[in-house]
Amino acid sequence: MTALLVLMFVLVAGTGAGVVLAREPRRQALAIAVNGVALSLLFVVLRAPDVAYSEIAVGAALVPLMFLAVLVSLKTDRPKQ
Amino acid sequence: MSFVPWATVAWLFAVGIYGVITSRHYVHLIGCLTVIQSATYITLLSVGYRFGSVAPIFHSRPPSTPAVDPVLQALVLTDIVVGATVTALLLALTLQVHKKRGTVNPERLRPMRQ
Amino acid sequence: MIAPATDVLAPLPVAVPLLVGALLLLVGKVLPGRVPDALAIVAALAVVAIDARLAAHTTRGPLVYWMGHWQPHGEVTLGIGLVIDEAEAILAAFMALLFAASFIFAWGYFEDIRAFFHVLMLIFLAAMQGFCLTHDLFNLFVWFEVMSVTAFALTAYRLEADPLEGALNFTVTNTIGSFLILGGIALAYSLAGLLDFGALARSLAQHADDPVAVGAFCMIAAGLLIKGAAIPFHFWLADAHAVAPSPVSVIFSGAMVPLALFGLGKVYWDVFETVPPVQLLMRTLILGLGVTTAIVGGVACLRQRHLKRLLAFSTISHGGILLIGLALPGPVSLAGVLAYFIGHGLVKGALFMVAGILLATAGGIDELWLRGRGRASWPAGVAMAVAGLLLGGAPLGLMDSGSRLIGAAAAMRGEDWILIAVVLGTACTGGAVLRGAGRIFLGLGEIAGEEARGPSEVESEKPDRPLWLMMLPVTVLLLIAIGAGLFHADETILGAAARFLAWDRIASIEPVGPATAAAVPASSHPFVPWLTLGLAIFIAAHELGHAWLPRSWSRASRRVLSGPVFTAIDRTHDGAVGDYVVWILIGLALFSVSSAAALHAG
Amino acid sequence: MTRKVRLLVAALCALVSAPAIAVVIMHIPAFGRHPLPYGDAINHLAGAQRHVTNMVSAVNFDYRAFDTLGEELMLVAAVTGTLVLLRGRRGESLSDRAAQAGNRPVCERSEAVTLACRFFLPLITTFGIYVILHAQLTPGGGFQGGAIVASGTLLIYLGESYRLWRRLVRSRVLDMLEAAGALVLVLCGLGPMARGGAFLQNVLPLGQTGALLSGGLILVENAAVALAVTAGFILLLLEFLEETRATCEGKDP
Repeated sequence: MTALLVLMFVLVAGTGAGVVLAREPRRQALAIAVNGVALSLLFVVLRAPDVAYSEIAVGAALVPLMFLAVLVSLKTDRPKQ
Repeated sequence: MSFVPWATVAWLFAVGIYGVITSRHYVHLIGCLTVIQSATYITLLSVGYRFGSVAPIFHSRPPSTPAVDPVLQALVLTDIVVGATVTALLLALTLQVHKKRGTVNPERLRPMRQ
Repeated sequence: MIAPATDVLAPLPVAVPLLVGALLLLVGKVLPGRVPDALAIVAALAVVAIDARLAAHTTRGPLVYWMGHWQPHGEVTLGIGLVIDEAEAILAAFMALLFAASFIFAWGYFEDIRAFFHVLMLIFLAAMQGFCLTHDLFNLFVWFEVMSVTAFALTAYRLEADPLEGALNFTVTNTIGSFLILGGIALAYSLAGLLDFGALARSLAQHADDPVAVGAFCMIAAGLLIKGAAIPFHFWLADAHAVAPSPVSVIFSGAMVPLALFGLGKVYWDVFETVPPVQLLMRTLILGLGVTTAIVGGVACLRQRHLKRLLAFSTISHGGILLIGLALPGPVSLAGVLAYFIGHGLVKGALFMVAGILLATAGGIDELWLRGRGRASWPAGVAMAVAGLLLGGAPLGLMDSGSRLIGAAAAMRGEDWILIAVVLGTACTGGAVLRGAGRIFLGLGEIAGEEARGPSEVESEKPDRPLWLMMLPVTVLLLIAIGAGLFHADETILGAAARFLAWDRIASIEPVGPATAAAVPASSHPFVPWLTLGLAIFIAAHELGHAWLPRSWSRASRRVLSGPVFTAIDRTHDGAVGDYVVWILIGLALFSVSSAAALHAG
Repeated sequence: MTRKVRLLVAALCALVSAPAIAVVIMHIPAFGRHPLPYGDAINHLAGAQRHVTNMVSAVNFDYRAFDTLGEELMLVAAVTGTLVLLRGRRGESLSDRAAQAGNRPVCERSEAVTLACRFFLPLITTFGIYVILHAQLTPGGGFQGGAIVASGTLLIYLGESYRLWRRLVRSRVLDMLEAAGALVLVLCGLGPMARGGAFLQNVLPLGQTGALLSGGLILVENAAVALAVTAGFILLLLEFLEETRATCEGKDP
């Protein structure tokens, strides 16, 4: 168990908790992106470059973007009832 | 030290569940679900890891080099698709329910109790 | 290289609906009118035919088919295998038949947005076939997840507030379930490093008392029980099944939930049976959950006024009975599970279609509001009464065969007390449906009982289909449910079950010869079906007859039924997703305590 | 239940389960030293059997291609479901036209942003296509590359305008591309059967190890996945962004 691996696991645990504790949804979208980057770094260390690629493209870019888009439309949307 | 990956997984599961049961905003709740999901990625990849091995890609090295498990990496790729699609579906549901009910607080979104 | 003729059929139950689904997605927009409906029906019927042929060709042992022609490399399997047993092929054929019936019922109903409904339903069908026939742990998860995703989308199809909320509860709870399954797969892989059922079973047999193997089973079982709606994982079901479009609810209740429970049996028999603590867990915890689910589901069913929600609780109760059958060992019990699976699916499918007919013709789904308004569509009333009698334990047809076989299996182990749960669950759900039929189609039951406090909603479906068209699949399903007994269904199913269990999965991945089928056991309690039916009719009459009962009796019964135990059942089903997740945690705690006890005992 | 009760019950459950979880964690084979017979077999055999150097792609698109078939159809189902949810309200007729942003002020993009986006767009797209094409050789593949290309198209929106993005990215075309990807994948399964092989059997010439055209059917399946993923993710983004604008039903063109 190398120090680098331990460090990455702790980093992921921390950023994951950050996603939960960021109660303000906009800040949470950012936290999700940060968590995505941390996860892909961990995956690189775990010798899984394929997975790291898709985590960086999906977890750190696409998913936070979808979150932001939904938050914007929740704000602009005026419910009829 | 060998327990660190499993402790991380247990921690992410626990903290994600904590977020889900206390959430007051559905978008936040969905974010917490992605945290639990990331725990499953870590479990799978940790099981497939092996000390002193290379990634299972033999483009620039001989195929006899000891490598980590490629099967679990393929499984995690599938898992990531699952996660992204379910997240998209949940976000779309949230958006629509907000149009109908005017709130995204999970406590106030109870089917057939309005 | 060239496979025998029937082998070629093995991947088709999955491939055919996917092919038609992808084609419809591509050209659905330009297809005229009813072509997507017709194509979907043809695809479903083709799958029925393929599965039936596969069933006919596997009476001498299972058929092994390697995807991509990846034969095992020594001890290690490289690809994904389908191992098709007669029992599984019969179930797969039944599910495809239910889809065909549902497509006929929905003829012309979903024309708004291209052929999206048909695309989703066909992918749903393919996923169920894959789940039923696969022989690989991760592949099982993939099809499970495809099933889930299509089901989430189909639940919210009406885009009203209640369906959207129901779909959200459904998605959140079931997504947690799939995380649990994935965690269990990872644990199993950490021990064995394999995914094929047979290879895994052989490897786990060498880790007989390993806590990791038990943990893997617990996580997979909990995930499947969330989808299979066993107490305390069941809360999402009543919310989702009640609000989904009725052709979709037919599939949810008739096939999806029982299939998830059957999946638990499959994982147990194919992979974990050699682990002694897991055997103990099946005999204790799973049996206990089944008994509780059967009774609580039945009681809660009686307390509903929203007809689809009532049927949803009845599905929970019948799922409990299936779980009891899965927990008991031996071919008789498995045969009971198979017969009950099919019989319940046929009857429940017909009942959800009746609910759909009421939504379309009477324009409502609330039982109290509907009182007497169903008279115009009286054929649906006849169907509902027949289905209620079958559900309530009438000694006729497949459902009765199933509960008799499960009862016989319990009696053979000297655990006759289990019958109490089966009788109570059956009588309560049958009574509730009969009460609904009496109130809606005969106008009985002016004074409502406790059900008046149940949640409800205003809902209707498009009244654009002729009654005969909607009655056609209802009639066919009920006729099959009753008539299958005339064609030696009991013997066929018992033979299939015996062969399913006779195959020694540890010794070889190759199929074995035909097993000697056990004889249909004589029932040790022949009066039980009549007792159950009598109880169901009594419950229905009591519920409808409040006006004629002596005042003191009526008051006393009301005091009991509004007592703390019963209202607690109502109050826990409060629709809050956070509570549902906490209940999942309670279920997981139950699992960990019982598995610790099982490990200690072993 | 109130939040407090929930947390209390959850904590109790965690407490009760903790010993069992601890026992399981103690018994898991040591991290980094698991027996991995399946993975090792693939690592040893795939290079010779399939002439590829990326084992993950070999697993995804050949050994366990049946999983990938299910996974892609799941993606199609989820995208279809999202379309039903979001388009169902707006109506299909509007789906090919950019929705109006109501009376929100359109923020002018600065020269620098436009320039940066124009610079990065071709770069990211090329990179995504590179990742897709080298699935059988180096890390990456249809899924990763598809996701990269899909997020890359957003730069048109950032740098130019939402309208231009919508004009370039046609949802009707995307629908077709997504369905075509799924269809090709199913045909990859059925095609070999027509030649007497098994479902999803690799019957194409395998090519030379290390070449761009190697791996046989892996190439076709990878391309189909790339198509379905790119189209599917762009559709998702497009529908969500469309929701951020108030639709004005046919007021001004």
